[in-house]
Amino acid sequence: MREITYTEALREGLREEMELDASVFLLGEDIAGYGGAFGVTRGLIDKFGAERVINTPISEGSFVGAAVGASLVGSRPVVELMFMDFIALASDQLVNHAAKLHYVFGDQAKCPLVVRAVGGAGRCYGPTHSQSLEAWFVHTPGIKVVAPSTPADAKGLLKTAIRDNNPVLFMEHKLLYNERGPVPRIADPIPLGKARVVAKGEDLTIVAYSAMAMESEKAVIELHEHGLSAELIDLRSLCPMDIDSIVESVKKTGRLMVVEEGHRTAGVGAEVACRVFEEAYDYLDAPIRRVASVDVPISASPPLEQALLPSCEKIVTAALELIGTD
Amino acid sequence: MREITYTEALREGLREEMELDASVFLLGEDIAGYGGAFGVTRGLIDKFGAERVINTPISEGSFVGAAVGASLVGSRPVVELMFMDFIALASDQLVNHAAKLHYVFGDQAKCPLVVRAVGGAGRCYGPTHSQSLEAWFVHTPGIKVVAPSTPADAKGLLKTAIRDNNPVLFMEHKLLYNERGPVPRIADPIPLGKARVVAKGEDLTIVAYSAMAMESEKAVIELHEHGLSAELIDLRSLCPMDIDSIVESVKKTGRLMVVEEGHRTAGVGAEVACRVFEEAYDYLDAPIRRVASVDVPISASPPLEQALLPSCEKIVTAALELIGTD
Amino acid sequence: MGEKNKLLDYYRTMLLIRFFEEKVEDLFRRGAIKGTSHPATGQEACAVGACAALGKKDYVTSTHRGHGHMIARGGDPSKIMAELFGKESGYSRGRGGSQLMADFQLGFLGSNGITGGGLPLATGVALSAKLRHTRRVVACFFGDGASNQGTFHESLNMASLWKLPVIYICENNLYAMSTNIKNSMAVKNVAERAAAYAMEGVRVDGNDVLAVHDAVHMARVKAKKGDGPSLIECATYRLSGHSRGDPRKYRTAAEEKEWEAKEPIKHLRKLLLKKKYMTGKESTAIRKEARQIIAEAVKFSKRSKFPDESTLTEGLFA
Amino acid sequence: MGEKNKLLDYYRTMLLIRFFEEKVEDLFRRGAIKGTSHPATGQEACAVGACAALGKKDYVTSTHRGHGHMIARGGDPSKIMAELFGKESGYSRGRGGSQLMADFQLGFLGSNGITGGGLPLATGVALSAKLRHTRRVVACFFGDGASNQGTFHESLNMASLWKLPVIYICENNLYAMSTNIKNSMAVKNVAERAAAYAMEGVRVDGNDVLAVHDAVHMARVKAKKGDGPSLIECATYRLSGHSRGDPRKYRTAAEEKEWEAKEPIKHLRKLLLKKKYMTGKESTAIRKEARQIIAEAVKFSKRSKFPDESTLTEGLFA
Ligand SMILES: Cc1ncc(C[n+]2csc(CCOP(=O)(O)OP(=O)(O)O)c2C)c(N)n1
Ligand SMILES: Cc1ncc(C[n+]2csc(CCOP(=O)(O)OP(=O)(O)O)c2C)c(N)n1
Ligand SMILES: [Mg+2]
Ligand SMILES: [Mg+2]
Repeated sequence: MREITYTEALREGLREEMELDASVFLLGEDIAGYGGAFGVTRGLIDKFGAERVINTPISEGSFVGAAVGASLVGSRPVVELMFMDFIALASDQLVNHAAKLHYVFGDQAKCPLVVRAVGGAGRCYGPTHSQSLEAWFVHTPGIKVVAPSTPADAKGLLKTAIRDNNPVLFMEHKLLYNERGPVPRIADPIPLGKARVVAKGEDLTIVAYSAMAMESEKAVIELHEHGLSAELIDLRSLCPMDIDSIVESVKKTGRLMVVEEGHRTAGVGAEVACRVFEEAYDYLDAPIRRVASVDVPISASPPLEQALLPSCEKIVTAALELIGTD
Repeated sequence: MREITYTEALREGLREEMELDASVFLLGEDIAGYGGAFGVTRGLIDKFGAERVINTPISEGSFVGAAVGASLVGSRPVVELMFMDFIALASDQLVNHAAKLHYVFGDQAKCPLVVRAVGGAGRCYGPTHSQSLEAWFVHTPGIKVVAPSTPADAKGLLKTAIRDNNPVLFMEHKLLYNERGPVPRIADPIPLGKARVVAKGEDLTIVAYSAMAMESEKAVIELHEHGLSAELIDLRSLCPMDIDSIVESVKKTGRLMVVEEGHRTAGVGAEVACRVFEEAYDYLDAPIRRVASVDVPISASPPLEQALLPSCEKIVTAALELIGTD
Repeated sequence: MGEKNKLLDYYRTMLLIRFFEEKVEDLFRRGAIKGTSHPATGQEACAVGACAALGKKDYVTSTHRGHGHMIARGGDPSKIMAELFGKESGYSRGRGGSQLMADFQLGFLGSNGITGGGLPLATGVALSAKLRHTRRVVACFFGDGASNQGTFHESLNMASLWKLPVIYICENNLYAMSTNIKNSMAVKNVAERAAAYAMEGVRVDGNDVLAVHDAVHMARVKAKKGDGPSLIECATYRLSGHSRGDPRKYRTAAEEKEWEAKEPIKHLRKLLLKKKYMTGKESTAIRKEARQIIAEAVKFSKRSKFPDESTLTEGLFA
Repeated sequence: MGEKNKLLDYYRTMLLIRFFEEKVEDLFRRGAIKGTSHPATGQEACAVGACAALGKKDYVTSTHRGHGHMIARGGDPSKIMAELFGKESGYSRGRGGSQLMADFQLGFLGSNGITGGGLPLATGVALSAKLRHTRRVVACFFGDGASNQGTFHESLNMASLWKLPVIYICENNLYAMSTNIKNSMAVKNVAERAAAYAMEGVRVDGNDVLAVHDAVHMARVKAKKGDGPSLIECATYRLSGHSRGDPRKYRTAAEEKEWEAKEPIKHLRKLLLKKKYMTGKESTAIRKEARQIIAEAVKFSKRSKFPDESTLTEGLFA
């Protein structure tokens, strides 16, 4: 199969959905001529024109709010947040509006809205351009959260997110944009809430998503060299979350490790761990292990940034320790 | 000891700190003549004048931001957010600024800022006036989170929060304002990060905070009638969190239940559970149980609101089930 | 519809709003309903005048003080009342309460509990209306207090930049809760802010239903022509407290009196009598009819069932 | 200090900023530093003119494009450069990078990675300065793009309402990243927005260091008198890309040429020569000196150590 980058896959997903459905339009800072800070929307203005690829002023609160409004009356806006850190400026619109309107107003009100947010660290962009803030939204009932780790998933999940009749936070990772992978030319949408088993294994279950799924994949290979067989599950979507697949795996392996790039305390890993603890308590042979970012702001300096982030090495070390606790 | 309400205790705390330290001032909507939507600051304008009890326009983002700025140069602002739900409008200021500036700029920069936010449901105020959003900030490194459940704690912890040299999210609960309790006239500040053992017990540890500590206290009494002795720990502050006290208790009781009013998924309870699981795995005789709000927006209608919220009854039922799983 | 019938219609609707809100206050006092609510008493001319100038397919976004807007747009008083009672038969099945109701069939896209929250929503609705070439217009209600939110600035700028078909209608009732506009706005009038968005800003007597109607009508014509948004400031006053239990100590009796003299229903009533569009007897009949509708709404609400607990988790996602 | 020395001083500082930014671009190209950075090339007159008008005890808040402001305020180029290198000897010990540095001893309260984030901070600093009766003034830098954020509206309204001693200094360089102000602002100039806050708004040639100085000086006098805030728009242009790797395709060569002809350092240089404050030879010496400082900054940075991993968790709380 042809290989394309995560960026190209996203762009294809956007293009195809825009071709299929005239109600889809794009909104965000510098997404038109410039193609977005990371180039995802590059060229789409030429194909779809300024009516459907709309540059906004720097007004995160209101252009996300406007997207919510547009979604209520028949449009399907896809908003780009140049950095996920800026979602703090739009959280009222997502939490107090988008996430609640359908539940409260009933079937008359739907918010088919996608917010693409560029998350993650690893490029030395510093404290306010590197965060992974998905946990806030996993904690918010009424908004779906998706975080693809491969080009194929990026395309397939984005298509699904756009077709979904609910607000979806679609988290992209800046370190993944240049990753290449096989992507079918005619890609089916990938259902939300179905995890992907990246590697089969017996000794340990590793659950990850976004860039940390890629990092964990490397770790699985290294663990093999240590004679350990780890099962790797890429969550793909955090809400809905495919707890069943995780539980099933843990019933087999007896051990769970959750890897996430967000800060450790009260992160997504805590939820995954808790759910497994609640549903597979009797099958666990060891404590659940969380590998996550250290609870301090994300430094720009390379050694500090690396010290803070989870990595293949840290995952391997944690896995060996976890097995050791047997 | 004299008994006063939670509201009066907060007001006393504010008054005393304003008397002690001229750099303390109050900022918020309708806090001056009106005394705030819940009357906490009533009368303080008469004592301290309009220079120190400042009514703001409805501009949550910027008056919280202004408080952060003021805190950097020698003031100690105490901001009131009329409803905690509105913190979504100010989260950039807290997360991307207040929480990070000291870590990044070092000792030259301190943010001695308190944000008093009125959280919680139970008064049929509906989806956007009832939320408990503390989990977001527990997940954010660099901001402390405090949530008193009694008048004495309200006063003592508020005094400490005001004296603290860091940003503190101080969560008050609208159902607690009229609760009475003994409060020493001369109250010592209560250190952050020290939980309070509300009841001693052997069979089960219950961890709670804010209004749910009160609810759990009722449950402990009911459980007694069922012949069960529960140990109740009121966290008081969520960051720093007194994990040691919880672990110590769990080592004795072998069972843990966490009660919180925030939504269940990726809430504070998940973190508490995870920490205990990490640190007291071998002592647990049963799965950890979370009692929390159901993951849907908080309805205004009384029966739906009650169905969503944790309650004494639900805590008792969960406790009995938990013991049953033994 | 001739002028007579139009004016009589406004009068009926304004009375309906007035009696609705008075009944709600009464029900709160008697503990029959819970939560809170923000009465539009005294501001009826804004809601009725504005909605009368709109077309059937236009959209409306509203605020925390939304019962009046909803009634003016043709909303069913019984379903609004039932929502206040927290009943299954309410507009939001009891889920939203006073601050969160919608009727999309009427183009009424919802009241809103977040001050200033409706501004970007309305802007986005207008953007969608424009992109879909619908020629529909959006009327966005908000208060003087809301005009201090950042969303006001961001939204009006975008709407003007993109020439969106939206009419920003500010009901300036002098107060945001207890805060007088003198203490919340650096300028005297909200309309003065329009120039910062290269937008027309007009200030009208918000207690004069015709003045409001005419201003909104002109703004709508402009919007439909593709000439972009307008800002209309309606000078008005709420005769009641901000929400239930507000002692209104921040206002003087003199000020309240002054505004009571200017209140919109009296004003319209005089006009109707003067123009001989209505006799005293007819007036009494209209009032009686309005009261009956409200009484019926209360009966309907009381009779209705609370939502069943089992519905709690229904419909989180579409 | 006489006019001559003042002007020479401005010239020195402007060159220092220019060379600093050019060196940074060069270091990025060669992969010597990571992350990103926003050069102030071409905007030196804004930073230098404004800071020259401030007092020692005044405060400054800055933006993502902050190196120039910091140097103009007396910041140490070596510590700024070391921060870009991510070194322990940098202003933020490598934690902040290009967008987050501060020097409180100089009253420089920090650059800021959030567009518009500095506006409420500055407003609060001014509030504190006023409450503490310090007679200090706050200069708040921000861009044309930032003026579209809600915080602009909220902050200017509060500052005007409370008569705070703050000077809002907008560097209007025509673009926010790739977006021309024509496509982001409904009005032509940022200064036009001041009227919405009953505030004076002036527009000056931001490439004329004296014009900027004078405007800020007057605003400062006003602020110190207790007469409240001002908005100063400095018309300028960044000669470089928005940040590293920006191909600048959104600008025409003609436009860039036009602005290059107007760039501030050339302008000042001509003035100095014309006034005979400087000979050609002296000019060369000054340039050389500036380059040396920058070279020293690079050496210092290269020599400095990276922060030790063990410091990662230090100082989260004060
Ligand atoms: C974001 C936000 N801040 C504060 C409130 C609390 N609140 C509700 S209504 C109100 C006053 C609004 O004033 P205005 O916009 O003038 O409308 P009015 O009440 O006068 O109709 C306030 C402060 C809120 N609901 N949302
Ligand atoms: C809240 C936020 N939105 C977007 C960005 C990304 N960004 C950084 S600088 C910039 C342009 C800012 O334009 P302007 O305010 O005119 O300043 P200039 O870069 O021209 O100096 C953008 C969009 C950001 N850092 N913060
Ligand atoms: Mg008002
Ligand atoms: Mg600019």
